[in-house]
Formats: sequence, C-alpha cells, structure tokens
Amino acid sequence: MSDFFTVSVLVSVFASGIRLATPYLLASLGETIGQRSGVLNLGVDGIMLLAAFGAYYTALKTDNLWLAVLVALLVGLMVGVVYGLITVSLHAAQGISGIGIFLFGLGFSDLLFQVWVGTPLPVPHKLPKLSIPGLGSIPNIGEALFQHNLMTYGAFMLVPAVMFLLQKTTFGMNVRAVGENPQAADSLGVSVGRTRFMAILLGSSAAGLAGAALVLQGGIFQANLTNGLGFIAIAIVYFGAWRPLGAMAGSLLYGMVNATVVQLKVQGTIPRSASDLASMAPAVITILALVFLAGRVKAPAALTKPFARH
Amino acid sequence: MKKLLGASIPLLAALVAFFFGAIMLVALGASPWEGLTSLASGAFGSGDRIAATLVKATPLILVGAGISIAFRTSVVNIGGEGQIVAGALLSTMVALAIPDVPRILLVPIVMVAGLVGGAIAGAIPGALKAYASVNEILSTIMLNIIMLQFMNFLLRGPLIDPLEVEAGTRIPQTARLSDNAALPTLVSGSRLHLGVVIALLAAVAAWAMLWRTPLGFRLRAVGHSPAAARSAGIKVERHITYALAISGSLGGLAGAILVFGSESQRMVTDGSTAGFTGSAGFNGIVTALFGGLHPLWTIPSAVLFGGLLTGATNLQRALQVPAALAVALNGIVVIFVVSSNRVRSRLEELLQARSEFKNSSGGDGPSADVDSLIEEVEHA
Amino acid sequence: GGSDSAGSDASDGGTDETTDAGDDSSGGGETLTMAIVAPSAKNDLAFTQSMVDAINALDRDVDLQITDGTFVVEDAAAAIRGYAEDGVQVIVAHGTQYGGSLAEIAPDFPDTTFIWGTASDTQGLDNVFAYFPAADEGGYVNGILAAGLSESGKIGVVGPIEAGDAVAYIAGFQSGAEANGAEVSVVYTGSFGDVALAAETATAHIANGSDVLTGTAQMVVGAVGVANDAGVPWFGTQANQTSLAPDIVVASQVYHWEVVLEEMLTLRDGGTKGGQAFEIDLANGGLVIEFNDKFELSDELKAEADAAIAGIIDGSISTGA
Amino acid sequence: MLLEMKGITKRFPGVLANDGIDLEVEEGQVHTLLGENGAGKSTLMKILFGLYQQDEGEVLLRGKPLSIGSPSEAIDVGIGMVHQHFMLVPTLTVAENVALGLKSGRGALTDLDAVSKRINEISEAHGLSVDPSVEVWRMAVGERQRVEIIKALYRDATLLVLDEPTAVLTPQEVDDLFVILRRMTDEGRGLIFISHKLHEVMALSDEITVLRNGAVTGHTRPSETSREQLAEMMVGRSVKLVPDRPHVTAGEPRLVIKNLEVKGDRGTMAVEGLNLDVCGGEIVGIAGVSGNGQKELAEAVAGLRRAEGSSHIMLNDVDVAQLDTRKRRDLGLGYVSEERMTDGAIGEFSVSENLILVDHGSEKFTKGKFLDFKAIREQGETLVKKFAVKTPSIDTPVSSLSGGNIQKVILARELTAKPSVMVVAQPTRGVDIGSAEYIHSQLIAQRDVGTATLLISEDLDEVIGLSDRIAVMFEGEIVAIIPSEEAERDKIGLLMAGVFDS
Ligand SMILES: Nc1ncnc2c1ncn2[C@@H]1O[C@H](COP(=O)(O)OP(=O)(O)OP(=O)(O)O)[C@@H](O)[C@H]1O
Ligand SMILES: Nc1ncnc2c1ncn2[C@@H]1O[C@H](COP(=O)(O)OP(=O)(O)OP(=O)(O)O)[C@@H](O)[C@H]1O
Ligand SMILES: [Mg+2]
Ligand SMILES: [Mg+2]
Repeated sequence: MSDFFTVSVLVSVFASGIRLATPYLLASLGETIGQRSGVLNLGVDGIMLLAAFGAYYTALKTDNLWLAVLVALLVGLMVGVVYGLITVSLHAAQGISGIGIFLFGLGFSDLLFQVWVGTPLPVPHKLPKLSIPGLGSIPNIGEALFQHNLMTYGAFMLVPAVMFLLQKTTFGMNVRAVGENPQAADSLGVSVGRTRFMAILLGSSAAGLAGAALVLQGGIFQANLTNGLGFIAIAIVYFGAWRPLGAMAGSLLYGMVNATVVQLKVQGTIPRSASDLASMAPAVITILALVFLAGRVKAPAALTKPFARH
Repeated sequence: MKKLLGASIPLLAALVAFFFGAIMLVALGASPWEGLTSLASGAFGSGDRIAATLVKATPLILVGAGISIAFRTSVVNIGGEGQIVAGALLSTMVALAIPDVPRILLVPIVMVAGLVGGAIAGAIPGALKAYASVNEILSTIMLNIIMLQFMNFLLRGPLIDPLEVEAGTRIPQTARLSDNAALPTLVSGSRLHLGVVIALLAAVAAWAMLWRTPLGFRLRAVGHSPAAARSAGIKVERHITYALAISGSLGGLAGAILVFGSESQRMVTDGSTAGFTGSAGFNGIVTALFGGLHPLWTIPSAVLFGGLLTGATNLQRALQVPAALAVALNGIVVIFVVSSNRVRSRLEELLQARSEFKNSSGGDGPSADVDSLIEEVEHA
Repeated sequence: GGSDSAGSDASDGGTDETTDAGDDSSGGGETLTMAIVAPSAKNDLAFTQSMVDAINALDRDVDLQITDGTFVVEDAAAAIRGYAEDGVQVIVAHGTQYGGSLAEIAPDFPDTTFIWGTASDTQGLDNVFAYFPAADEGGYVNGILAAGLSESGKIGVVGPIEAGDAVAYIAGFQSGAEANGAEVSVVYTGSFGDVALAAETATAHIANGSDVLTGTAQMVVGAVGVANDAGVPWFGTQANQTSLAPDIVVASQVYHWEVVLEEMLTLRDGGTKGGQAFEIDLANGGLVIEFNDKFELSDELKAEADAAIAGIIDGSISTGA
Repeated sequence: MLLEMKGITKRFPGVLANDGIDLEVEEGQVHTLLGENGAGKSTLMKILFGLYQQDEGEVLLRGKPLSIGSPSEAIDVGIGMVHQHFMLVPTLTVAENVALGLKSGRGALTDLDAVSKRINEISEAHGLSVDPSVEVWRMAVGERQRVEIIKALYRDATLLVLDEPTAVLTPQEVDDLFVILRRMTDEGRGLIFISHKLHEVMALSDEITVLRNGAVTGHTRPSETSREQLAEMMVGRSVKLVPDRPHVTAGEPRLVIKNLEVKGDRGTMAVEGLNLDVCGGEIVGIAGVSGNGQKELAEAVAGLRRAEGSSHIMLNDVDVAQLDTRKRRDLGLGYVSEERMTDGAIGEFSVSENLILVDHGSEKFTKGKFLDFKAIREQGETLVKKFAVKTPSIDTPVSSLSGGNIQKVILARELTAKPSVMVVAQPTRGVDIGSAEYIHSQLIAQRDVGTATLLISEDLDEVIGLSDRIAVMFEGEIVAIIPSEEAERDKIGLLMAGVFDS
C-alpha cells in the first residue's frame, strides 16, 4: 500500500491538480475581466463547449494544434460578439442571456459533433508536455510544476498579464470604472458600451481557450464535455473576489482537492462506499473556504446592471 | 395597444428563432416545415401530448415561481437542480418509511416532505449568504454538485432497491414506492396528474405571497434595498434566508412531483442530476426570467418551454435528427426573446412619448400613466 | 431460430440501415418496424451503439427508428409511448432506468413487443422481453489477461458511478485479475461525463504503480488517452475500443445483442410477444472478447485467456460476481 | 456672454420638468439657480451637460449654438459639472478618477504619475488639498467634492456647474469652498451654483434666477433682494425662516444613553463613553463638525450599528443596547436616517408602500394574513395631502421624486407612528426652504405632544433654532450641554472645533 505523503505521490497530485486547474483558470480569468466591467456571463460553459468542439474538429482534421487553439479562440470571440450585442447593445438581462448562450452551446456543439464526427475518435496528437529547460529537471519540483503543456503555462502566465491589464492600462482602469460606476465613467466620456464589449470579448476568448485546453488535454470531444465546468469557473470568480490572483487560488484549490480525492481513492484510503461522498469534497471545501474568507470584498457595484443614460 | 405590443414582440422573436431552427433543419437535410409541424404537434397535437407538455411544464412552473421569489429578494438561486433533488430524496425516504399510510394522507405528506427537503437545500446557501456573506451564486452551484453526489450515494447505497442487490445488478434506484403516495391522475388513461394542479396553486400562492402579504412586502423591500429595509426594522438576514428557503421549497416540491408523478414511481440516477430533473433547475430560471420574474407569468412561459421540450422528442423521432437540435433551439429562442425586450421598450417609449404629449399639456396629471407605472413596478 | 450462427463473427456491425432478409424463413420477407430508445448517442462506441449495431446485424429486413440521447427517463417514456402509438412493432427500451415507465406503457399496447434491458427479468409483463449481459464473464477474462501483462502486479480501474453493468464488469475483472495474482485498485470517479477527471484518475493509478488499466462508460476516453501516452495496456468493454488507441488496447469485451434479439423475434413470429428474459454471455456468443491484432500477446497468455473462456462456458470457473 | 440657454423644455413621463427656461451666464460671474425641490434645476443642468436631451430650446456657448449629445462633448467645449450625487468611482484612486476619459501620455498604459503631478499643481493653485493616491471610498464627503472640482479644473472647464455642492459640507468647509469658487471666477470662469441655503446664495451670487414648477419666476441680484424675498419668490408665499418654538416643560427622561461606545466604519472607536438624556417634550440637538461620531451615535441608537458590550441605551427604562431595530421600534423608537435614498426609503417602491414600510405588518394595514390595500391607499392619500408631498400619485416610485419630497415621505411615515423617542439625522439636508419650514414645524409639533427628539444636524442654525438643549459633540464625546436660552453661535462653534475653556 502506498502512502499519501510520499514524494512521488505528492508530486503526482500536484501535477494533476495543476492540469485540472488549467481550464478553470482560463475561464475564470476571462470571466473576471468581464465581471469587473459589470457583465456577468453565465454562458461560459456554452462557449467552452463550442470552442472545445471547434478545437477538437480542427485537430482531428488537420492535426495542427496551433490551428485548433486559434479556432477555439475565434469561436470564443464570435460568441463574445453575439453576447456583447445582446447584453451591451440591446441591454438584455445578463443572467438569462447567458443561460441562452449556455443552452445554445450545449446543444449546438453536440449537434455538430453528431453530424460531422459521430463516432468519438481521439485527436491524432494531444497537447504535448513541455519540460522547461533547467527548471523541468529539478527533482520532484520540476515534475510537479515545470512539465506541463503549453496551454497550462499560458494560463498561469495570463494571471500576471490580466493583473497588469486591469491595474496598469487605461483600458483596465476603464473596465474597473464602468463595472463600479458606469454613470461616472460615462460623464467623463468613457464609452461604457465599448469598454464592456471589449471586456466581454476578452472574457469569451479566454473561455474559448479554456475549451481548447480541456479538449486538447483529453484528446477527445463528447456531448457536454465540460460537465458544468464553466459554472464552477464562475463560482471561482466570486471565490477569487474578482481578482486574477484570487481566480488562480480558487482554480488551484478546486484542482488540488479534486486531485487529492482521486489519489486517495486510488490508494483505497477513501473506501468505495464513500466514493460519492468524497466527490463532494471540492464543492464543500470551496464553500467552507469562503465562509472563512468571505465578507471582505464586494462585487463590482454595477455587476449585471445594463447601462443606459436614462 | 401597448399590451398587444408587449405580447407580440417576444412571440415574433420566438418566430425568428424558429426560422433559425428551420435553417438548421435544412442543413441537416430535413424538411423544415415537417420539422416545425412535428414540433408543434408533438407539443400540442393531441390530448395526450398536451398532457405530456403540461407534465413537463409542472417542475418549470414550480422552479420558476421559486426563482421569482428569490430574484425579487435580490438573491440569485442557481441551485434549482440541487433543491429538486433534495425534495425528491426526502419525499422518497418518507414514502419508504411509511408506505402504508392511506393515500389521502400519504400524498400530502410526501409533498410536504418535498417542500421541506427543498427548503433545507435552499436555507443552507440562504443562511450562508445572510450570516456569513458567502455569495449565493457560488454556494448554490456548489450545492448542486453536493446534492448530486449525495443522491448517487443514497441511491446506490442506503436507499437502493433490495431487489437490485439481490439480483446483483445494483442499478442505483429505489424500490418501487408505495402506490399510496402516487399522485392521482386527473383524466384516467392520461398522464395528467395532480402535480399540475399543485404547481398552478403554488404559483398563485407565490404571487399572492409576494404581492399580497406582509412577508412578500418585506422580501421585496429587502430585495430592493437591504439598508432601507433594515432601518425600517426588517430583519434582513432572516428574510434572505427565507427567500432562498421558500424558493428552494418550491424546487423541492417539484422534486417530489417528479418522483410521485412519474410512470416509474421511483427515483433512479444515471449519475447526473439532469437525468432526474431534466434540467428543470436551469430551465426554470429561463422560465422565470422569461415570465418577467412574475410567478403567474411563469405559467404560460413554462407551458411554452414544456411544449418545446416535449415537441423536441417528437421532432427527433419523426425526422431522425439529433435531440441536441432541440437544446440548441431552446437557447436560440431564449437569446432572441431577451434581445427583443429592448426593441419592445423602444417601441413602447415611442408610443408613450406620443400619448405623453397629449397628456402633458394639462400640466401635472398623468392619469393614463399611473396604471402603467403600477404595472411597471409590479413587473420590473 | 438462427441465433447461434449470428453470434461470434459479426465483429463490428454493418452500418446499413437495413439488411436484406436472406433465406431465413421466419423473416417472411416482410419489413419489421423497430425502434430504439437509448440514453446516449447512437454512435457512442459503447452502450447504445452496441444495440444499434446489433439490430443492423440482424438477418432480417428491419425499418429502424432511433431516439437517442434521452437520459431523462420521462422523455424516454414519452418516446416509447410515441413509437407504440405510431404502431411500431418492436420497441427496444435500451436502458435499465426505463423499466419503471415500461411497466406503465407496455400493458396499454398488448400487440407491441417491448424489449428492455439491461435487465434480468420482465417485471411479469407478457409483452416485454428482457436482456442482460453477463459482463462479469468478459471482465474475468480481461482480468486474467491484465494480471498476466502486469509486471508491477498492480492494476487500475476507472469507473463512472458504481452501478449497472459497470459493476458486473468490474467485479468480474477484479476476481479474474486477483485469481492471477494481481492487486486491483478500483476508482469510481462519480461522473459519467468528466473526461478530465477520468484522465487524472488514470494518471494517479499509474503514479501509484499500476501498469495495466481498464475502465467503463463514456468518460473513459480520457483515461484511454492517458494510458496511450504512458504506453500502458488497456482493456475495453461494451464495444471494441481499439480505434481509440490502436497501440495499447489489448482486448475488448464486445456485446452482440443480435444473438438474443434473434431469439426474441423468432418467438414473436411464433406469437409469443414477450415474457422471457435473456442473457448474453460467452457461451451463447453474445459476449465476445475481441483482440487487437496490433497488440502482441504471448501465446501463453492467449492460451490462458482461452482456457478462462472455456472454463467460464463450461462452468468450471466462477467469475465471483 | 458665456452661456445662453433659450426656451429649454424637457418632459418626463407625467412631469414637465423644464418649461421654456431662459438662462444667461457671464464670464467671471456666479449665477445661482434657486428653486423648490423638484423645480427642475438639476434637469436643466443635466441638459447643459449632455446627460439629457431637451425637447425644445437651444444652448449657445459664447454665442455659438451647441448641440451637446453627451458629457464628453460638454467637457470638450469647456463645461464642467459637480453633480448633486457625486460622479466618482469609489474603488478607484483620486488620480484614476481624474484620469478617466483622458488621453494617456503613455499610450495604452495609464500615466498616473503625470496625472498626480498635475493634480498637485491644481490643488496648490486653488487650495484644494487632496492626496491623489487615495481611493475615493476612504475619503470624507468634503474631500470627495474637492476631487469633483479638480476633475473639472483638470479639464480646464470655463463654465462650471455646482449642483448643491454645500448640502453635505460643514460650515467651515463651505467657507473654504467659497474662497476656491471666488478664485475661479477671478480667473474668468463662469459658475452656475445651486443651493437651498439662502445665506450662501446671498453671500456668493452675482446673479440669481428663481425657478418654480419648471419655469422661471424671477431674476434678481443679492444687492436688490433679501432672504425673505427670495424665499417668497421660490415658494410663492411668505416663509418663516426661523421656526416658532413655544415653551413646553420637559417631562421624564425617555432616552438615556450611558457609556455608549461604538466603532466607526474603519474599526476605530467613533463614540467613546458617551452619556446623554433626552426627555419627553424636548428636542436635544447635537452640534458638531461632521465625522465626530454623530452618524455612529444615531445608528447605534437605531440599532443599525453594534454598541460595545458595556454600553446602555435605555428606551423608556428598557435597555435596548443589544436589541434589534424591530424591537426598538416596537418599544416606540422613530428614526430618520441621514442617508435618505439608501437607508430611508426604497426607491423602487411607491410612495404609499414607503409610507407603510415600518408598519406594514400591523393590524392597521393587514386583513388576516394579507395586506389591506384599501387601508394602505387611504394612508397614502392622507399623508401625501397632510405633508404636502409633491408627487404625481401615491403609486409613483419614490425614486422619481425630488430629494425634498422623498424626505417628506420619510418624515410623514416616522412621525405618524407617534414615536415616543425619535432620532432625526439631517432632516432638511437638500430640502428647499418651504419644505424645511414644514418639516421644522412638524418636529416641533411632535415635541409639543411629548416626543423625546434627538436631532443631529450639521446645519448649526437648524440645531439652534429647533433645540431645547444643545449638546456639542467632539471626538465621540459630548463636551458640553447648553440650554437654548444660552446658545451662542460663536461659542458653540469654538466648542465644536475642540476649543474648551478659553
Ligand atoms: N429621470 C427622470 N424621470 C422622471 N422624472 C424625473 C427625472 N428626473 C427628474 N424628474 C422629475 O422632474 C422634476 C424636476 O426634477 P429636478 O431633479 O430637476 O429637480 P430639482 O430642482 O433639482 O430638485 P431638488 O432641489 O430636489 O434637487 C421633478 O418633478 C422630478 O420628479
Ligand atoms: N412590521 C414588520 N416590519 C418589519 N419586520 C417585521 C414586521 N413584522 C414582522 N417582522 C419580522 O418578520 C419576521 C416574521 O415575522 P412573524 O414571525 O410575525 O411572521 P408571520 O406572523 O408569519 O408574518 P405576518 O404576520 O407578518 O404575515 C420576523 O423576523 C419579524 O421580526
Ligand atoms: Mg436637484
Ligand atoms: Mg405576525
């Protein structure tokens, strides 16, 4: 019987947690930008599904992973345009519009899959692992942290990038302003609509990337591949208090707890009879963590509120 | 004029959405006309089908009414799925524990058990929000996951049908539940059961509660302005908890109705909540928002979506197109209809401005607008 | 009927919608209308596809309609009822969970034959046939082979939730592997849909020393991918999974429902509308272990597997399930 | 002529907010807009700033006709506005708030250092001290207003609109503001000033335009008029600026506060061991510079803020310090919060619903388990008439009422409950003269029937005019209690500033 606290097991759990966290991180980073601008997008899961199918189909037909990721990004962007038109230009209620996008993505990705692909075949090549020269060969730590695929590295590198975007750029400042007090921003000539539209596009592109990460890590598409992942990513945005670092913490927590539970099941530490109960762990721990952390940060004040001058 | 406009624009939007559906059908090599007719006839084509549509609408009405209450209190309830499951589980356990109680008692008892189960599942995120500032979007989503696993645990463990254990097949389902708990059918030979009536009554009760009772007044006050409610002496935390508990209880009732109004008269899991709820917890949100967060308007809204869902089964069967088409179409309908709100309000503004012009010359008495204001306050 | 001949060699069922009736007298040359209502997609390379392929492999002229992806029981019930109302002659309710609904529907359509599975009894309904796979048998054979291939003596299993024929397969697999001296770690991820979690479960198995894997249900594609990357042999069930990973799939237990379907239809031709339960197993050829030719298996192991198959068929081996 | 507005008309559903208004502003002048609540002042200014579009009329800037479609267009032509409700993003720093909408010198990146530098220059030149790196939510109201002015100056506004800038300022801050404003007119800028405080209007204005019911009813200069005349022009009748306060003998103490300790928003002690009694038939006014714990005191008595463990708040001999608001209200407490829109009323609720916000569950407004709409309507009609609330109907949402009328709705609700003890904070902030007169008379009438009133106001004239005793609050404590007969403005002012026994 192997023990949980052996180096090799811990390394494996870490690496697994990071992999599991990747799609959550991408999606929740994107959603963080959107929500900071005051737009809730409950359609993340749908965007991920459409983008995941796009990436899968591209990879299947062309065996070109770069192209697959690009397609996912474009799909995300396209849905973002639609969502922006609905919620920003047409002032539609964000909650329901997002659910509309989700349902469309859920159905349409499955439809395309059944019509164009049918039998689930794995893509010829999945995202390759890339050991970072030097760092990757550090014993244990290298394996846990520096032997991942490019999308994983990319996702984690996006964290400082989004922080920079929000804190140091004019666009980021505008995003924060229109999410908090759009009237004030408007009164100074900041276009609330354009800022929110851009934030939505960034958010949905990130969701597209999340879909690509999910499907290209697993190598295969199936109906409802995301299995509610997009909704959890939204929860992680709240958990992370609308901060990129918080989104990272939330994604890692979710991924690590999942990985730990899997590990404990594999080792038999968690008996099979308690298997379902153990699967609750990530959700329970997320809630508990929030009970201890919560109440300090407020949501962007204008979140979900469509803006109109009068 | 305005009423007509209000009703016709979403319908128009739905038509545009169906046009998209038709395009998809053509792309799939099916006849769009046949598709739409089989969709419509599948939903409303015969007595049985209307019954099926109403049965499908039942959980949507309940969840929708509950969602309306929560949203009116400014509490976002995305936990419908979990609350349905909670109600179903508790009512199932009660039916297993006291199968021999006479029907006249057992039916109400299991319905109440459903209410209670859902209320508990709602009160937890409610109390967490009220007293520990845990965001309810997060906690209700998480609770959906928790309830799913709890259902799987119970149905393949403690609550599993002993026959399944004996046979070694271990299908995760309960034993067939007492017939004394089965919801009586309204028209013999049809699927239409008492649950439909219960849902309608519950929607009316939800409406009356929100707009006709002190409790509803307080909930709406908390929804609009917790600070003002608090300084008026309303216990904000408690009412937030109430809102989610009541909202959840309606979901729980839907869960009980799903169990005791089903043909199989038992709970089965396929490992997902959707397999049991038919995603009513999510579709109920759509239904409620579509009905303007008004419990009574959720009724026609639910019948529409219920019809779409039952019609889709027929569509798939008749034209051999993937069922996923219906889900996508559902999404398109939602998108078009919400988008049309803007068009509607623009048109209404135009109309209003014109009638305004007539009134305003009089000075201060906008008598014609008071009604629309009341309506707006009630609907907005 | 012609059940025996239909079985073992129809490896992957034809994709033609209908197969011309041959000289089979019982078919009578008439077209039989059939329908399937099933929870997952008809081309899922697993549970549902196994039934679609089986009907297409029947030696009869069949007009087949399919309603797939109906994981909501009430929707399935509506579809079943719809087909019955449309006068479809034989309706396959391909999901255990549909049983409760069937009990309500079948009595309303006494002239229709319902075929329901996987289930081991007909709930006393005389126009319902039931079918069940003895999945533990193939599981046992796979287990014997897996243990033979394993050098570490550790084998990992990736399951969905603990239910249905997954339980039978895994139980058989476990006793087969253990009979051959291996240690088996069984994990149910708690989800049929979470591909990523299945993949990580496979990874964890490998990290814990497992060097052979198996698993059931649609989310295993994630695990197969991991096994493929790690070069770890994989055993499949329900359908031939070789196409998912041609290099590492050793063998798959494949369901050939046509064996028992043919029997049922023959009974129906004779006027018996239902009332009997059937099982596919290694003995009647409904279960077949299909090997991947590309995966080189030692003759020794192959012989062990054949011996196990023979032993199960003649009853000298108990799968322990 | 810097600005001409000609024949401006603006309609809202049910309201003619501006009815053919003419307004002219010259360079280097302060032009005051005066009018009752709801007269249409803010609407006119929002049209000028591009936030609303007029239905009729035209705007000329330096003789050139302008069509201003959005605030940014207004800013571009040199119009600045300090809104009645601040237009600031609380989570952003001062520098960020100022930089919003400006082109950055560093392309896509913000250039906050440069902005901060300019802010410092402007604040030095105009005496507007702020720290550019502080987030706005941390700032006091007076500071926030300085940020608003800096925003306008940064954009080099030649015409600056100030919509009730003094409503939330202390007297000292008002004096400072006026110095700043004068400096601005000296530079040749034109100012439009809106205020309900007639002494300010007299002190600052060059020109005065009076509005009533959306139309211009008068035009004058301070040198040609008096406060009384101005009040009459606004209201259309003569107004008593100082309330009559007949002598009543105070009764037993009804509110007894002992050793009250309350924390402020930032976690530090805001009220430290405060002791105070208020008797029946008495108004006790709290005089103090804003930020000395008045708000915390009021909220602690109302039960909206936790009092530390050793505190006692006796309400008719019951210690309510640890009871919730509901119970305190049941024991006879009435409360008018200083935050009208957020704490006092529910904007989306109708006038009549707001009038029963506290009592909705009482027998009076319920029939069995249900609300009694007939009784609720009757109550609405009665109170709207009695308190002269200007509203299209009792079903109008209060959010579309003007500030003064919202305040009347709140007071109507709290006073009709016949409270035994009443806490009233800033009852006439932003309220026009006519309404203020009425509110004052109601508070005194309530006192005359025996209510114990604790009045908190930053308007020293109001405190002196209404109170039987004046308690001066400084740094969370009562430093002096002065009977009204002995109240002297200057002496109280010194005490408020923390100068004792000099
Ligand atoms: N957006 C709006 N929609 C409808 N009515 C409005 C709107 N804004 C203002 N009003 C109405 O127009 C009238 C004028 O309001 P305005 O805010 O200009 O008054 P004001 O003179 O600034 O009053 P106060 O001194 O209370 O600030 C009021 O009756 C008000 O209710
Ligand atoms: N008039 C009121 N204003 C504010 N809160 C109230 C009022 N009446 C009751 N509450 C609060 O509402 C909650 C429920 O009150 P209560 O127990 O009286 O309910 P109820 O009797 O079912 O309701 P009701 O009789 O008002 O319909 C309690 O927190 C109570 O303090
Ligand atoms: Mg104003
Ligand atoms: Mg009561």
